Amino acid sequence: MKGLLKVFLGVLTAIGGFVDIGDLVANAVVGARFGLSLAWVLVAGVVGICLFADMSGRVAAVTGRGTFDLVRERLGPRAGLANLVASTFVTFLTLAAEIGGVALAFELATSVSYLLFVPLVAFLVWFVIWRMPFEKMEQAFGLAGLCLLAFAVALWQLGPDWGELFRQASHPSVPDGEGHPTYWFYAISLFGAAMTPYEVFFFSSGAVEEGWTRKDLKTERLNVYVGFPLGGVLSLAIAATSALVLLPQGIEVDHLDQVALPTVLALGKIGLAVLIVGFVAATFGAALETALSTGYSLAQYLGWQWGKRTAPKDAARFHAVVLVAVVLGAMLVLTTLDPVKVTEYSLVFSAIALPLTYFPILVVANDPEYMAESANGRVVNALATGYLVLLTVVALAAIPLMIATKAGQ
Amino acid sequence: MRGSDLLGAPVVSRSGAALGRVLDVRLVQDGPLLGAFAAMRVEGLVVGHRRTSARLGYDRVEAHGPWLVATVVRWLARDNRYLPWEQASLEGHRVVSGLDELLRVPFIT
Amino acid sequence: MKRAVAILTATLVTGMVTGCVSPSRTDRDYELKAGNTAKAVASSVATAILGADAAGRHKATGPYLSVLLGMAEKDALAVQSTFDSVQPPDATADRLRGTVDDLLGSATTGLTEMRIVCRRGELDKLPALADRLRSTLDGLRFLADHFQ
Amino acid sequence: MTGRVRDLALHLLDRQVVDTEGKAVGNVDDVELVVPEDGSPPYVVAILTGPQALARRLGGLLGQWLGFWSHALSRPDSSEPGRIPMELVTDIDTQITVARTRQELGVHRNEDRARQYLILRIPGARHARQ
Repeated sequence: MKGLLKVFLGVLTAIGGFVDIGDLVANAVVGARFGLSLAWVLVAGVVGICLFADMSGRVAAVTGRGTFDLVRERLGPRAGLANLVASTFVTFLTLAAEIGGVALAFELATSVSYLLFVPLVAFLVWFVIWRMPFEKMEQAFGLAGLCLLAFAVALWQLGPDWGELFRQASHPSVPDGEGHPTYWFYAISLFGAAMTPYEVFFFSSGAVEEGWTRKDLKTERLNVYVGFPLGGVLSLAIAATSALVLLPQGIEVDHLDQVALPTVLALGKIGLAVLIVGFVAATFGAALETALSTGYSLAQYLGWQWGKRTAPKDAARFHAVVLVAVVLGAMLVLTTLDPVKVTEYSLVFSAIALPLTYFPILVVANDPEYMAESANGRVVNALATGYLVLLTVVALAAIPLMIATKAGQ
Repeated sequence: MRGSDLLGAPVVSRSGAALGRVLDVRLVQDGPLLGAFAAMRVEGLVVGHRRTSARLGYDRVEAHGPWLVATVVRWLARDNRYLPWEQASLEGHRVVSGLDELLRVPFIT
Repeated sequence: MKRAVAILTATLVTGMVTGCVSPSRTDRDYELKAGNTAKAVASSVATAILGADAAGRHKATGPYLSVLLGMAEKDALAVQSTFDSVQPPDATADRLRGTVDDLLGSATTGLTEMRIVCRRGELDKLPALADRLRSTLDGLRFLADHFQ
Repeated sequence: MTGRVRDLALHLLDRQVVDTEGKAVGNVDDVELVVPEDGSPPYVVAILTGPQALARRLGGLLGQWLGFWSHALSRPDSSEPGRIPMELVTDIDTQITVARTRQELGVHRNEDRARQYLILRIPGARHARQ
């Protein structure tokens, strides 16, 4: 049991990366429009994030260094700064969206306008970061996030033709009525979302917060290989339920309430209640992850003391940045900007940050001066090199595709 | 003098031909004693045209990295050369090389 | 009564599709807009009908349905007002506009009724209201399929 | 007798500096070299840290911009970057350890400000939650 409790850093990281507010809706959109024909992207994303999260976690355990530390060290101050600006912007936009997302989940439970919840949510996010111990935080939100498994239960209850689902997933094709650019735009969005940089910032810094050392490499691996595949399974379950229920009805998903609809039809009020708990936990977890990541990456780039483990007075600038980010994020949502749309556009900045984040991780994970015998093996290196090329292609293709398809419309 | 005064400085030969820029400064820890350690003194300059090629650490013998990355970085660094400090002199913001033909960059062992 | 309107509409539309072949550039644009409009509103109506289905089987809570129906109504109204602001290029387009407007009107009215009933807590009435929207949904889907 | 060989940009610059308590002091944003009068090679005498040092390395408009702001914000204090003499360095590895605490080094005025004006005014700032 104690060993099991140790996997929640990975679980929380993955939930924040795979089923945050943007992804909850995006997975349902994709399911309702493309069925399971984009499932392969999720699989590719899970493998990719596992590879690089494992590397960043390993480096953190062996050297005690967070990922952004390495980014600056290997790319130099200029390219490091370009990455810092791009990735902080993505992370901040996502944070704003998540604050809105938690509020939207509260709205589903109470039907009170989400805007009224925004200040409360922002305060709670900050308060948890200020006061709640790191381990407690990841256990509470990781565990509650597991409520999203209701999607998987609903899928099973809906009694699909599993063979047909598998056939769709394993023989991807662009459905009638959808253009190739749109299909590829969504493919890139899902892939980018699966590999979004704040996951490795959070995971590696979390490893440092938990005080992992070389002795914890097993725990680190367990976290990666339990957490991220779980995130992938949840995403698939969301896509599959909406493919089964919403696709035949020609429903275009725009809101969180529609994401829940198949599960409500399958599991009723209890399913809905569990799902809303899951929504709150996942979006709140993602808000914590992004708020902390903003602080982590900035502090690591500039060499400040960071972390929840030290008293706030000893990491004053780090805590100041987190506080400011949460306040600004809440203000951005209060302008009534649609939280879900916000995450769609953050893709552009993500595209710049992806290669600039994963390349230094790969280099350092191979550096014998840092890693000694824990350096990457040949298979990991071969795969990771392939992903690096892929990420670069994705980064180059993202912006033209986004313009050509008007962000997938 | 700061490290940043050397890094990026243009390197020219005595006849004024451009040889590249200072990409890195090789230091050896055998200078005067500062506290418990010998000071790191300048041993030479890595000179070349591509800034990133030096700081990724592929000019160390034991660094292997993923094959593709190592190959590309080493290819980018193929023209990097080495100027021993005793052959270099600072003139304003430029480094003037006493050698017309620079040396191969020695691997750090 | 509403079903009759929808069937009539569908017949009219079929007539237009097969009969009047005047795909001038602007006309085609207008048809596409009409098709997309119908598709978007059909999505909202279908969402509301599924929600009502859940309500009828006591599977969904009042607040949830209230959000669901409120959003569906809001989306449909937004699409309707966008469509109404488009200038129909000629008389054929005028006829198409009339047909689409009728459907949009009955869709938004139906969605509004559902939202009102839901917020009063009379969830049992939702399935009946949803049934009345089915013919509108058929009409919208028909349009969406023909002008895509 | 030959000492350990290192490359400045690869092994020293941009690395994390930590104090005796393991707390972050700053990054190695630049180094100060002394050029001996007798013509022997220059050697590193101090680590420079802080935005003023970083601004010079960034160069260009960005560097000027950062330099301007860090200068404006550091008034009336000295606008020189934080300086850590090499005598205090006890270890150079993937991070650089110095034999003083952050307070003793006094190289992080902005941290002090953030603490004094914001963080200490919020209840609970003094205690770590493990």
